[in-house]
Amino acid sequence: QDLDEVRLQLQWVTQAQFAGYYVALEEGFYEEEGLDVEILPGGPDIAPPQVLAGGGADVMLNWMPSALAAREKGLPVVNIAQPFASSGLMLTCWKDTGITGPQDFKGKTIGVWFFGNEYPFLSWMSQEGIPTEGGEEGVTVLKQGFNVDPLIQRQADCISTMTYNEYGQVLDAGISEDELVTFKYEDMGVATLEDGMWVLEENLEDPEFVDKMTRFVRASMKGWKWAETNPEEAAMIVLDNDETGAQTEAHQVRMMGEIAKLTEGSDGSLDEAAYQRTVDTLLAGGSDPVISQVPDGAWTSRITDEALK
Amino acid sequence: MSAAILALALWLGLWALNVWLATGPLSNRIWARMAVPLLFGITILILWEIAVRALQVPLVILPPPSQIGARFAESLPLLWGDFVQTILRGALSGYAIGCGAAFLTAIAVDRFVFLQRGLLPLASFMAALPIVGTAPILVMWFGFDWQSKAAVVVVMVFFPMLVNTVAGLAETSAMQRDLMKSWGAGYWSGLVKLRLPAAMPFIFNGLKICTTLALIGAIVAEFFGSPTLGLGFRITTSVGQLALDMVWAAILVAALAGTGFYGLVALIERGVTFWHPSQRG
Amino acid sequence: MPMMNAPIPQTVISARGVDLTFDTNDGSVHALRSVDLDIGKGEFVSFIGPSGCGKTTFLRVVAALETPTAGTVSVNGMTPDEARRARAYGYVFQAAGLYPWRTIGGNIALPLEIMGFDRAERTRRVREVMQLVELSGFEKKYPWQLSGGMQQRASIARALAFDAEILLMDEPFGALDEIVRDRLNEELLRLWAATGKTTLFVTHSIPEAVYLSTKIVVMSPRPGRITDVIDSPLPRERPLEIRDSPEFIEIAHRVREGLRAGHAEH
Amino acid sequence: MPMMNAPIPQTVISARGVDLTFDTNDGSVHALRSVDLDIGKGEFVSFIGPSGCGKTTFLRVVAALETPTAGTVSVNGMTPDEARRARAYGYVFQAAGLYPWRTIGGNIALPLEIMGFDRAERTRRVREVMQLVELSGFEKKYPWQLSGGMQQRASIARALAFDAEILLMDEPFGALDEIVRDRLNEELLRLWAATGKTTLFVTHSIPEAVYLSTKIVVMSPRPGRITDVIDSPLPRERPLEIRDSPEFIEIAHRVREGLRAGHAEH
Amino acid sequence: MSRYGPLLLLVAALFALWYAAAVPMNIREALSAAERNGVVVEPATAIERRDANALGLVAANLAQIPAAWAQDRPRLPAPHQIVGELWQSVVMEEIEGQRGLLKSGSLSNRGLLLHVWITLSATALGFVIGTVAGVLLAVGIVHSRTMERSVMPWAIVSQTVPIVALAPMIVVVLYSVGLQGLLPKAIISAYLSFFPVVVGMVKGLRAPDAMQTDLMRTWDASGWQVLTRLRLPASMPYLFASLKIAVAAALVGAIVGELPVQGGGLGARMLAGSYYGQTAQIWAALLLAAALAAGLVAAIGGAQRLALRRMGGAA
Ligand SMILES: Nc1ncnc2c1ncn2[C@@H]1O[C@H](COP(=O)(O)OP(=O)(O)OP(=O)(O)O)[C@@H](O)[C@H]1O
Ligand SMILES: Nc1ncnc2c1ncn2[C@@H]1O[C@H](COP(=O)(O)OP(=O)(O)OP(=O)(O)O)[C@@H](O)[C@H]1O
Ligand SMILES: Cc1ncc(C[n+]2csc(CCO)c2C)c(N)n1
Ligand SMILES: [Mg+2]
Ligand SMILES: [Mg+2]
Repeated sequence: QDLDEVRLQLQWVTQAQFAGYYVALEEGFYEEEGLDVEILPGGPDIAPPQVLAGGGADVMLNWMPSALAAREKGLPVVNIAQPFASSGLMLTCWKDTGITGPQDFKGKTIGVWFFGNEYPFLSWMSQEGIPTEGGEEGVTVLKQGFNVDPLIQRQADCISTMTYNEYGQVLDAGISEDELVTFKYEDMGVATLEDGMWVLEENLEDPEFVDKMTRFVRASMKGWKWAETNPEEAAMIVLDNDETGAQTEAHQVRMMGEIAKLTEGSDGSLDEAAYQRTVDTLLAGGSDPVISQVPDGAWTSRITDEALK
Repeated sequence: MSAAILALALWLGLWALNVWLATGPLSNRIWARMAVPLLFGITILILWEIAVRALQVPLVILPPPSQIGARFAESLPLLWGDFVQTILRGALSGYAIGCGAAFLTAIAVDRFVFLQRGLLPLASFMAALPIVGTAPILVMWFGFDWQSKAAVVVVMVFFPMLVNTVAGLAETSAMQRDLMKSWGAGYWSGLVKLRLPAAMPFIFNGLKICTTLALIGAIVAEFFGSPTLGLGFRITTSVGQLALDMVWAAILVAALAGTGFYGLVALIERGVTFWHPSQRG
Repeated sequence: MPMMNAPIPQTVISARGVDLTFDTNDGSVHALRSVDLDIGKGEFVSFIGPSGCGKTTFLRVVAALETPTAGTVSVNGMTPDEARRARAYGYVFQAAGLYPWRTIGGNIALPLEIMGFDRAERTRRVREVMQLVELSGFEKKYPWQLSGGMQQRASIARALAFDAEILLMDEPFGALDEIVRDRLNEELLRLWAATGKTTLFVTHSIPEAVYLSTKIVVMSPRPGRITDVIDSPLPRERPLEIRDSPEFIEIAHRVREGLRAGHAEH
Repeated sequence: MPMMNAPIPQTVISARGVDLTFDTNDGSVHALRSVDLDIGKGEFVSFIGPSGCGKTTFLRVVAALETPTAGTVSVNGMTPDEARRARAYGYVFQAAGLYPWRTIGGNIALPLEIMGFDRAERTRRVREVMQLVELSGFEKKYPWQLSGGMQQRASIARALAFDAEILLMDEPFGALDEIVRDRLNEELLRLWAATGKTTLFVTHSIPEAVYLSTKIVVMSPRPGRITDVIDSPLPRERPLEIRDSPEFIEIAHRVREGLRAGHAEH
Repeated sequence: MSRYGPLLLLVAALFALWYAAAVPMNIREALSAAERNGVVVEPATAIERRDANALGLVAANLAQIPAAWAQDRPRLPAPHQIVGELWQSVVMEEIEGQRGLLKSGSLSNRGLLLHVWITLSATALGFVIGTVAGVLLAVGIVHSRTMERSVMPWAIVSQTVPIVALAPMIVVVLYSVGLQGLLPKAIISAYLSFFPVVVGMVKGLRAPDAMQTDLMRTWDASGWQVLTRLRLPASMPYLFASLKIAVAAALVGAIVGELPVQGGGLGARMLAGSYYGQTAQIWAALLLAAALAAGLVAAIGGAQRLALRRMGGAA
């Protein structure tokens, strides 16, 4: 029995954010579909589109802003499935800074992830009409590293967090929810789609590849649904696959719980309305929009349609 | 295939020209001295351009030099701001503080056996405090702006400078020391008149190695948090945007700054250690 | 009790039972054995002996650059090290040992700087001693730009510049031709007569030793020791022609015999 | 046309109009001016002259360590550099120049290693030359554990070990006492007679020059030039006592006059 | 005082200083935690404390000092916290952990030993490659004017390229051409370590003075003979000074090469620790890396003493 090889590039280190894939691997869902899957963890400074372009992977997980930007930069990537239905991105602020709504950001210091994740924030600020060059009337933007120290140490008034990870870390640091104010991008109407599966456009002309991806998406979604129903086991599977051994059980279990909320209600196919909202948000990115024109052919339902039959 | 042959021919041709320039009758002209490394660089750039085009390397992996040059020229004001932030504020101040501290420590270590036994092992403990570990901590301690970058640079350059200075201070011959003793020279005159001059070749070794370390330190520290400018900031954000031409333009700035910095130190070295056999040529 | 008509000079350097052994990778070398020697104030003492007999080592012991394994040395009633700190020594080493990063002028000025002479005085003295050793005009050159003999002369100038009480000279004239050597011999004698510096002088030339010295110490190697101490009856005033006098020739003969004996032994 | 009864030796080294100027930080030094000299095969030529007159520089030119600014030198019909490549030279420098990381034995063996002698042959030759310079027993010592004269002897041994056709010796015996020096002079003369090596020898000692040489070259400084070339009428066979013969004293006198003239000039 | 006395004394002083410094560094979080638990602190709110002087805060709240040494996410962990973490992750994890040496028969990825091993092997390989490359390059530069004039400036330029920025990219690219595991990390590590070697060795190989090289010329020694018998021995002091720096640089390179976190190693460990706010974990890995560096530098120092002894010792 010859297994087809598939390499999946994650966009962050091994954690429950990617539980569905690890579950599919460990529970043998991929093998059932005749696939030999290798999961490549990511990290800061690994740009999954680059790995894809270099032939280092067949399929990548990516946030839509960065994938669409890559597409405009001349790397034609196409979304073939969208297991995350909603966004987990938010800003978390100290309540005692007096922030109650976006207009209070003026004069404050805000930590933002760059690396492609700054787009939704910039677009949001431009919608609010708040400049990002600092000063009394604008916000001072810091390029935040990938941890929550700037908030805890009060170097920033607000920082970017994911519902499933950094927010929990803030709470773990002993800070209670009522000391904080949070702004979910989803609630602000500036949410962009996260963690979609993307492949190179040219590969979709190859029926064998399409078939391989169909099986891959099917098995992955099976993995996700299994993870949603068995969050504790899923978290343990993720822990087993973490080569650094840095994660703790409690943290991964909680993360799995939060992730389940984001994948809930997605069968893997892309919601056109959500896609449209993402594109609109990105086009509205003020003086420096992420993408300058409406993308064409950036997603396809071919594979999910086939997979879900 | 033909590209490979073209590239090879070009390489051989330009290398031959270089050999002639470096060793031929013109080799002592100042312009020939300058031309040799430039030619070598141009050779590499042309090969790079040919390779990228012939192999159709995707732009998001490696852009051709022509495109990098264009981006560089377009973004001069932006890159100037980055240069000031990272090199002038972060790297230089860290370099001065770090090398200065290491120099003084080396002198103290050289003076007191106690410190030699106690401090030197501790300092080598500091040798490889890897930037990956120190940078997040120092950003947490010193904030997002250039001060934390300078701190990272201090930590990075301290050890190489210390090792070289300590080695240099030991680099006197027995007779040179005996002479000083016979004049009843005190510790300080021995240091200033004998050991420091004799140590200069080593000290400059350290200073030269540290120039490049300082740049690396300042740039990489920006990966762990920075205001929205700086070369490291530019590189990471541009990688995220897959604007590889911008990444390389920023690298070009770093390379120019680094070469200039190194060249300056090497020039001073020539003036100070003219007497050393390695400089007499 | 000292006699009235022959004042016994005050002893400046006194060695008693000095022993020195070097430990090396293959066994130890007995460089000095039971060396006893008294040197009076203002004496000019030459050391002569086969290569490796411990002449340099003895000078180094006196200058506190080497510590004897046994025995004591006193200099003006102090230990050698105290005398060193009191800047009692002008030492000319067997090799020139100029600092390569300083010009010849700068090298000669160095001990003066260390001893705190002011600039004008330094310049004056440097000019003076450079003239003495016939190096005028080479102030600005670096050591590696000078011939071997010129380097040696620069190092002599350096030791003379600061007027130390005791001069230690280890084959200072080895690299010089006869004419310059004669001239420097005369100069040295004049300087010594004028200043009364106690001088310890290592040489391989028997005529030089006899011509210059009030006392000649003959040494012999393995182990290094003193085999003969000859007090010279020559007057203090010595024209070069004295070298043809019978007294001179007799002393020279005695020294040569002593040397030969040292050689024959092993 | 050569006469039958006085075979003119074949010329080995021939210098024609050799000029050499060093550029230094404060002006240039004229180290050699229009030097013409022919040296026949098997000759023993001594160079004598005040310090700084260019003796070392001339030897360096012959050994292709320095390139003349003008003029030509030929060695066996080759350029000095070709002769150097043919390993024609054994060079004893003015300072010992031993490599501090090698033992004395290792230092002497080094040129042998480089020239590809096998181990047994190396050991044999090292033992032989060390005996010659009276250093047996010091094979395993490092240079800094030796006295100045011992170092100098080691460096002589090193140059003798590999039997070069031409010996260049720059004040090899400067740091040795009279007895050893006499002995080495005799040895050198014996070696020279036995092997017929062409020898260029720098010395400051007039008797030494006269005793050893078939030809004495007197030089004078600023600019360095040859002021006199004296062919010695002494026989090849020379006992030490020859130094008291009238011929010897006469040549010595002529050399001394030449030297003095060179000194008086400036 | 014995050989190690001064070291011990200084280490003790360092620890004392460390404990002292940890108090003002951590006092804010300690006070916030206390405030949450209903303890009355001075000043009462975090926003007031933000602008207050840290030492002032300590003085006003002496009772909270012990708490500053027991923070979960301290700005500066107290030494005993790090020692505790080290004990946990180096020893206890192997003995008691599910995946530890005793229970599974192989080193645990949650312990530090495995990561030390991963990093060390990449460092060693990189150091060897880097040193060899550096010495070869220096030899080339010393022997060929063309090399010197054309390559040396670019060797300098190569070091100003923030390799650390490109490291992940390089690892990825190498991965895509089939190189994986130790080698990509070792290459980055070699890249960082070759430069100090080149700079030091170019100087060292040129250190012999004129007479020493002239001697070789009179013997018509070949370039190779001059190199092995004169230049290399004369360059030893420079070589060892460079090697000490190079080995430290190689370690940094290996750690940086682990930034893409795949495959573990101390670098991956530190970074992952930083993402999850496991301060003690970062510090433990950091100190272990530093100890590793100190060990490697000490090993080079030992080699240096050995070499010097074989080369005649003093002077
Ligand atoms: N590398 C150099 N650079 C500049 N000047 C030099 C250099 N080498 C020698 N000279 C000068 O050339 C002249 C001749 O020097 P040389 O060494 O040949 O003298 P010498 O006759 O051997 O003297 P000595 O008997 O003292 O050894 C001297 O004036 C010296 O200063
Ligand atoms: N640092 C040292 N280590 C070991 N042995 C030494 C050391 N210095 C000198 N010696 C040995 O001590 C002995 C005496 O040496 P010293 O230098 O005093 O001789 P010297 O009389 O000055 O000879 P020369 O006339 O050749 O200069 C020699 O056998 C030498 O090998
Ligand atoms: C290379 C890269 N780094 C970070 C992010 C942003 N991001 C996505 S998931 C996640 C972890 C949240 O716990 C973060 C920080 C990205 N998109 N790509
Ligand atoms: Mg001596
Ligand atoms: Mg000379």
